[in-house]
Formats: sequence, structure tokens, C-alpha cells
Amino acid sequence: MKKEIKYLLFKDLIKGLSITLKNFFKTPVTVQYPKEKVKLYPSFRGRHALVRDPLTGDAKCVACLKCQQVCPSRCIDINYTTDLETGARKLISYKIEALRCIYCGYCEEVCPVGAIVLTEWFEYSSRNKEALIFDKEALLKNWDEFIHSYPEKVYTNKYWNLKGIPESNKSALKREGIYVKIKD
Amino acid sequence: MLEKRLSSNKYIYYPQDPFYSPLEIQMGPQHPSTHGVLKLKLLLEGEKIIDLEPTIGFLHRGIEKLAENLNYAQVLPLTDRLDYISAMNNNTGYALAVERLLGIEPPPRGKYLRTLVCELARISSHLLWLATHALDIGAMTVFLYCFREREEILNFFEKICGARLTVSYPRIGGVRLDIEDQVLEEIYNFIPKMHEKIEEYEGLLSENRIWLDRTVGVGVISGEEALAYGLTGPSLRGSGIAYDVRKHFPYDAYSEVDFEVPIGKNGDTYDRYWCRLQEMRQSLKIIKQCIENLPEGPVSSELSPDLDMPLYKRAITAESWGESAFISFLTESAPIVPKGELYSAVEGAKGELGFYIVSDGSGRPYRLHIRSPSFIHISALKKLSHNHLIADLVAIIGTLDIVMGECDR
Amino acid sequence: MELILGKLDDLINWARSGSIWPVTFGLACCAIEMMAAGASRNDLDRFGIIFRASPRQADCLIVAGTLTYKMAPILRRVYDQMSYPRWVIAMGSCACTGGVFRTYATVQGVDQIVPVDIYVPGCPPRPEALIEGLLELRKKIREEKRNWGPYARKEIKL
Amino acid sequence: MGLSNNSLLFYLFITFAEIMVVLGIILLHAAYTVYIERKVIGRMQARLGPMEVGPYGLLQPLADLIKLLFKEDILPRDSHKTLFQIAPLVLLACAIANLSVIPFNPSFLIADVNLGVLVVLALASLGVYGIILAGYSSGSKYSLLGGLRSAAQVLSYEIPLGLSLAGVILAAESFSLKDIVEAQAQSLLGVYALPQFLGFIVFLICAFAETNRAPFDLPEAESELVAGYITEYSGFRMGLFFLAEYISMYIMSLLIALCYLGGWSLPWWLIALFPFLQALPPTLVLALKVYFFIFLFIWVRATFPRYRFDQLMSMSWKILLPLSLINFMWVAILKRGGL
Repeated sequence: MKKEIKYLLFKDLIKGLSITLKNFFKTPVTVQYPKEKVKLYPSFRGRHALVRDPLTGDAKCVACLKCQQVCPSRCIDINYTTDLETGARKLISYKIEALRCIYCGYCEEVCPVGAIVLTEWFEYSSRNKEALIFDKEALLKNWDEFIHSYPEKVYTNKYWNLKGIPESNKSALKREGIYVKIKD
Repeated sequence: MLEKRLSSNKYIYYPQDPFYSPLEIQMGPQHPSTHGVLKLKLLLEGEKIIDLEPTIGFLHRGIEKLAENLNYAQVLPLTDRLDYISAMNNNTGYALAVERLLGIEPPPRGKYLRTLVCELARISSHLLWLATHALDIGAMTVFLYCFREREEILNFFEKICGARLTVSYPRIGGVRLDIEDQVLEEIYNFIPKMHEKIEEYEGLLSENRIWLDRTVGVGVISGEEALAYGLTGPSLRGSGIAYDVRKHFPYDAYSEVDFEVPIGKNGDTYDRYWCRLQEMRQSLKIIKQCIENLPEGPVSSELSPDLDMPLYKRAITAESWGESAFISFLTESAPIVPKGELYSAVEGAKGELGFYIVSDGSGRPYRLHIRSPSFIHISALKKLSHNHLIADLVAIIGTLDIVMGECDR
Repeated sequence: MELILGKLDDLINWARSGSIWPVTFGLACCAIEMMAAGASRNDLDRFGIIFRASPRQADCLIVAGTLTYKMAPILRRVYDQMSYPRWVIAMGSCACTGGVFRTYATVQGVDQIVPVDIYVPGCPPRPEALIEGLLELRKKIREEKRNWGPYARKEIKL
Repeated sequence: MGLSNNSLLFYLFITFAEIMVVLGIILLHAAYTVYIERKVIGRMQARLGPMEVGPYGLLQPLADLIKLLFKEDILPRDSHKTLFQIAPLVLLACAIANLSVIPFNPSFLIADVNLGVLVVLALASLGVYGIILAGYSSGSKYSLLGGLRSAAQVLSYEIPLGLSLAGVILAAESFSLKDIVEAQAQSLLGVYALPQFLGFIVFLICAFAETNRAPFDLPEAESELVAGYITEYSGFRMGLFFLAEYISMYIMSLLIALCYLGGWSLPWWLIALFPFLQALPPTLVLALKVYFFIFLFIWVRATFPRYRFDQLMSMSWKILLPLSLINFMWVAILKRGGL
């Protein structure tokens, strides 16, 4: 009987209407994106960059090809030469097809020296496809652009130094932790 | 008036009237309410559906085939793209299958974290389901309210692992990286807030007469039939059968947390809706327990394979470095993964999500098959929507919670 | 005359860029982020962007997700059904190049099927990234000249 | 504004001017109702609504209008070309013609027809032709289903709508909307909504159904029929459909305000409570009542799910029709009792 009375008094409908009206007077949750910048959390997997070594001014990459090997979408292309005497490798070209990348962060994770990074930068839509195939210069430029507005003195990435992973699973350099000093 | 006649393996209705012809409508693949790219061929009499034939495969991307060419660790990001709404569950399901194949066990903290993020993903999936289901039935505000809360969950994911949808967070042998205490605290504070929001959705829908009219008694399927069709997850539990992989075959930390499995009675759209809402509450309960009882320690097993796991174990010594490395790789290949086959299932947000792996001993799966709940749920569509109206069909598609990425794979 | 036409150009481009109505063409993961972009937190409605279900009424086609060969004719048909002027945004890696899915079933880039104006990278792109892409499209529309009435360029560039 | 001069030309000129004023005002209102709707629904959904086009998105309707005007007008190959082009005009013409018999204040009325209510009802049911034609001529199955739904819906809801209005007519003893308002002002409670509460509710529900608004927006149910009868329309013809929908929203709101809430007059008890209300100009009083109902239309759209087609029909025939008859009898009893 109580149910019928409620039904006849439109109680259910009034309840719904009151909820929407209550929200009408609340502050909207909208972030007005181009005006208000969204706060990205550290290690958001965005645009690619090659870390510029502050000592040499060139990319930190040692051409170990690990990133090329683990990339599930095979979007990294590396060319290198080997110094026959020392066995050291020298990077010739480093190309990332950003439009093929799936932003899994595997390249960051396997890089033994912390040379590649997915920066917290997502605003890079383009009118032509070619502009989104990053070569080495473009990647280094991406790094400069990213680090230019980076507030802190030392940059590090969550994926370079995985937290909570057993020590035995990390390479020697990674156990110490990889950082890039940007400013003094 | 209607007589059934068997013609070309299909039931077609031929009434006596010579001028009668049922209206045939191709609904989809580009249609606002088919949840992606499902195509339905409808035979209508007025607005009543007398025959329905789903066509799938519009999102067949060849994930299973692709997986055969990638090593076990590299397949993990692909599983994100199966059921892209609850990627955590897919990742966990796949990781669990490989763990069982390799015989490794994640550390307790890894297990708890996986449970935690899986339940968060389940809530986000159910929120998206509620959003689209309500939008299909016409309540567009619920859509935006659900997305409002979903956005917060996605923010947690972003804080945890740096991506919103395609997370790739769980990994074989645990999770990829540890969670920060601050984020845990935020999630903990989010729980009571989310409870309030669920009340709000219920206020808008549960008692609303229009919602009741639209959902009660629509798309009824009995428990036995649901089992026979192979429905799992909330779609089965709505019919009153309490089958839940988390309870029956506990994995990760589910055996250590306390939760209930809500079941419906009538097996109609409303019961499935109710079940999912209750499940969100249960998920919140699990999350709370996970955060309270989170053990310390590493998050990933020491035995978990590297991302660049090789195809075969290579006997490379310092002397053989150079040209001979390839020779040793070809000749001295030893299996690094046990040979054999394995089926392992988790309770995904949509139902039982199974991974069937055939291993030939190499670092790549010889064959990977995914038992996706959406694919199986689509088969019940014809049964559920028989003799219903188009408007009901929309509600029924919504209630089955179909994701085409998972269905077509 | 040229001045008047120029002013008219500006007015029409302003109107067009201020009310871009995309057709709901969600294919896969990116569709979810597209929905999220239309939802409360990012609210595409701020820019006058509302999703239309019918391609006839839409100005912009956001290809959100993986395009398979089975779906490709439908994409083309939806594009053909749209009324002129129309623009295409390829959202996400899969739509732009095929992404990780280098398989027998996937179209390696929707630009093989329809002309694409803006490529939005990401897998899937954040809702903000999609908004950025739409703003880029807005810029592109504002740069157009004589794209209306008898001057309209109807040829399809492919 | 009666006939002060017998000259036909002068009469025509005055009427034309009146039509232009009313049309201008209503078109402006319709355009900005779209904006207000987006804003209000936005706020109810915890978002902002149009913000970027003009300050606070104020130029949004203008941008939409210009864009639609310069958009390609597609004639689908399978469509019946003439009917396809005529349909939106039929709908719009019927909607606008309604305005001619609606009084906006005691002295402003384009055509003082003594059967005003009947004209409104007749034109409202004629408007459905536009929808049927659109659905039929598009050559699309979704459009056809939308057109059929709309025809059935509008025709069924016409009956309870008319019957609930019959109560008002009985109480006011006139078919003229102006007389109804005046009779209402002198009645016991000042508004008919209170003694004829049942009729008021029935009329309100029917108004939602007649204008194809949520929760009865079945003809254009986006999740079922893509866009219903306007699926195949593009460019400014679609704009005309939108315009017609919003104008008919205004007409229904005006009707409710005039027939049930006392139009431009305020009930005596409200004036007794708040004497300053007497200073309000009559047109403003009417406008405020209309705006309230427009807000209600938007509010309901933001809140409720959509009815199913058969439920919609059974509601009309099984619930609303008997209720409107009961209301009619109740009014007859009241009238007999001298109230």
C-alpha cells in the first residue's frame, strides 16, 4: 500500500529531479583544458624523447638495441656502427614512429642507461604524418622542450628506477638509480 | 497467422498475407547503441523483433596471431586492448596464465596490489557499463555522472602507472612497479565517496518508474539456459547462479579478502543491473581490505621473466661473442618455458576471462586463445531479444555489457 | 569585392570552427577516451562540439580506434554520407598507422580510405590530447578560403 | 489592438507588423533556448556547456545557425525529393501558425479567433504531417520507423490533451484563450491548475509527448533510431526541424501558462501575500511562467530515461484518457456546484 501511495505521489520521479537540481547548484567538475592546464602525474607516458647527456651534449643512448627488441609494435629503428678496436657502438640514427607507438613504456624500462623517456607531454597532434616520425634530432629537441619547463633540478623517471622490484632483477646501473641532472 | 517454415537452415516466418513482408534492418556496425562495431540484422514485424542475426568481426585485429610472434612479456600490452575498459583484469588474467605455465608465484604485496587494481578496474568497467546502458535507455545524465567518477579512477591509474586506459601494469610475476603511499591514501579516501555516488545513481534509476518499466521483465533468461549459453559474470549471476571465479577458483589475494557475490532472481535486465551495482559495492569492500592489509615487500617475483626474454636459452660465453653467438643460439637451444598447454581464467569485469596457452618450449606462445565473455554473450542475444521491441534490444545489448575489442580480438 | 568575400570567409569559418559536430564513429579503445572527452571533466560542449549519431548532420569524422579491412567500406560510406564541408581526425595510433596491429586484418592507417586532416597520436590519446587535436582542426578551418556556396571545393583529395 | 481603421491595407500592414514582431521574438527565443538548454543540462551534469564561442558561449546559436546555412543540403538518392524538401516547412509552418491565436497580454493578439483553443489543437495535429512526410520521404528505414512512431504518438496524445483542455473550456465557458485567462482570474482560486489538478498533470504529460521531448522523445530516440525522422536531413533543413521543436515547446508552455496558470494574471492570494507582484507587467508575468515550463522541459530531459513505444501508447490510452475523463466530470460537478 505504501508503495502505491509513493507511486501515485510521483515520489520516485521527484527524487530523480531533486538529484539533478542539486547538481545544478554544485560547481561543475570541468577543467577548461586549453586555459587551465591539466596536472599530469609523474611518468605519464607521453611524447618520446632521447635524453641529452649534460656532459657530452649528445644522446645518452649506447645503441644496445634493447628497446628495439622489446618494442611490441616495432616502432623503433636504430642504426649504429661498431668501433672495431674498442667494440664500442656509436649511434648513427635513432628513429621512432610515434604514430605506431603504443606507449607501453617497455623501452624506458629496459634501457640500461636511461636514455629514452616518454615525457609528460601529450599535445603534439599534427596535420601531416611525417612530422610525427621522430628522428634523433627531433627526439633530442623533444627532450629540450620538455626539460625547459621542468621545475625540478634532477629528472628521474619511474620506469627507469622501478620501485619494489627485487634487486636481483635489476642491472648494476639500475640498482644505483638513474638520474639526469638538469640544473645546478 | 504466423507459420514457421524451415528455409535455408533458418527459421523464417511466412504469414498467409501475400503482401506481408517483415521489415529488415541492418543495425550497425555504425550505430550509437551497438557498443562499438557490432552489426545486427533484424527482421521486424512492426517494431517487434522476430529474427536477429549478429555479425561480428568488424574489430578483428588478429591479437591471437600477433601474440605468436611476440615473446610472453611483449604480449602483455596487447591484452590491454582486448577489453579496453578493464585492462587491469586482462593483464592479470594473462599474467596469471603465464605464471601458472612458468610455475612462479608473485610475492604477497604483488598479489594484493593486483587485486586492488583489478577491483578498481572492475568499478570503472561497471561505471562505463552503467553509463552506456543508461544512455541507451535515455537517461543521459547518469552517463555523465558515471564518467565523472570514472575519471577519478582513471586518475588513480595514471598516478600508479602513467596511463589511463591501456595500463600494462600487472606483469608476469607480480606488478610492474610499486604504488606510492599517497596514492593508496587517496584511493582509501575515495571509497566512502564512491559509496555515496552509487546511492546517487540508484536514486536516479533504481526506483524510477520509467527505468523499472524499461528493465523489469526484459530479456529474461533462466539459470539453466544461461549456463547452457555459457554466460558468465554478472549476466549469469543475474539469473541466480552464484558462479564467480574469484570465489570458486581463487587467484591472487581473493582467497584472503572477504566479499559476497550478489545474485539476482529473475534473470532480467533489472536484476543484472542490480547485480552490477552491488558488485561495485563489493569491489569497494575488497579495495578497502586490500589497502588495510597490504603487506610489505617486493612487488614482483625474482623469477619473473625479463621483458627481452629470449626465444631460447642461449649458451653464450665471453669467448663465443661475435659471429658464433648466432651459431650457439641456433644449435644449443633449450626450452626456457615448460612445454604443454594450460587454461587459466580470471573473473573479468564482463565474466570469465580465460587464457589458453600452448607452449612449445620457446619464449613465445605457440598458440594463445582467449575465451572472451563478450563473444559468448553475443550468442545469447537472439534468445534474449526474441519477441521484444527494438527499444528492448538496445537495453539488452546494454545489459550484456559487450565490448567488441574483446569479442573479435 | 575581394574584401567582402574575405570578410564572409572569416564569418563562415568562425561559425564552422565554433560548431564542429562530430559523428559518433567509435571503433575501439579510443572511443572510450572520445566519450570521456565529451563527458563532464573535459566537456567538448564548451567548444560547441556535440556528437551527432547521423553522419548527414555531422561536420567531422573522428576515427577512434582500429580500422579493420572489414570495417573499411563502412568508414568510407559514412564519410561519403557526410555533407560537405567535412573533416577527418584520425585518433590514436591504430587509426593513424595501424599501430601495434601489423596484421592481416588491420588497415595500416585510415588515410588509405579517407583523407585525414589531423593526426592525434597516443594509444589511446588522453581526452585533452583529442581536444588539442580538435583545436588544431579549428585552426585549420579558420585558415580556409572560399570553401562555401558555389566556391566549395568538392573534389576529394586522396 | 483592435480594428481602429477600416482600411484593409492598414489592417494588413498592422497584422504584418505584429506577425514580424512575434516571429522575431519567438525565433530569438527558440535559438537561445537551445543555448540555455545546453547550459542548464550541462550544469545539471556537472559540466559547463558552451563556453568558448563568444563570451560564455553566447554566440553559440549564431555559429550553429551560420554553419547550418552554409552546409551542403543533401537529397538522398532514395528519397522522394519534393516531399523531402517540403516536410520541414510543413512542420515549421504549423508550429508558427499556432502563435497567431495566442494572446501575449490583454491587448496583444494577432488574430482574435473565438475558437482559439481549437485552432491550436488543429494545427498541432497538422504538424504531425511534417514528421510523417519526413519519415516517409527519406527513403531510410530508421526515418520511416521514426515517422510512424511519431504519428501514432501525436495522434494518441491529442485525445487526452484535448479532453483535459475540455475541462478548462467548460470552466471558462469559452474557446477563446483570452477569455479563458480572464475567466480564470475571476475564478475562486485564481488558477485552474489547483481545482483541475488532474487535468493539469495530464496536460503536462501530454505536452511532453506532443512536442516529442524526453521522456517521450521516441521518434528521434538516438540510441534506437539514430536520429529518427531527421536521420537523412542535413544542413538548414535539419535546423528547421530543431526550430520547429523548440517553437512547439514554447507553444505548449504558453498553452499551459494560459489555460492552467492564469496567463498574465496572478491569482489574488499570491498578490495578497506579496503585494509588490502587482507592479509586474502582464507580459512579463506570462513570460516568467513560460520560462518556468521551458526549464521544466529541460530539467525533465536531463533526469529521466526514455519510455518504450508500447508503454507510451498504453499510458495514453489506459491511464491518461480515463484520467482526463475523470477530470472532465469533476469540473462538471464543480461547475454544477457553482464553484
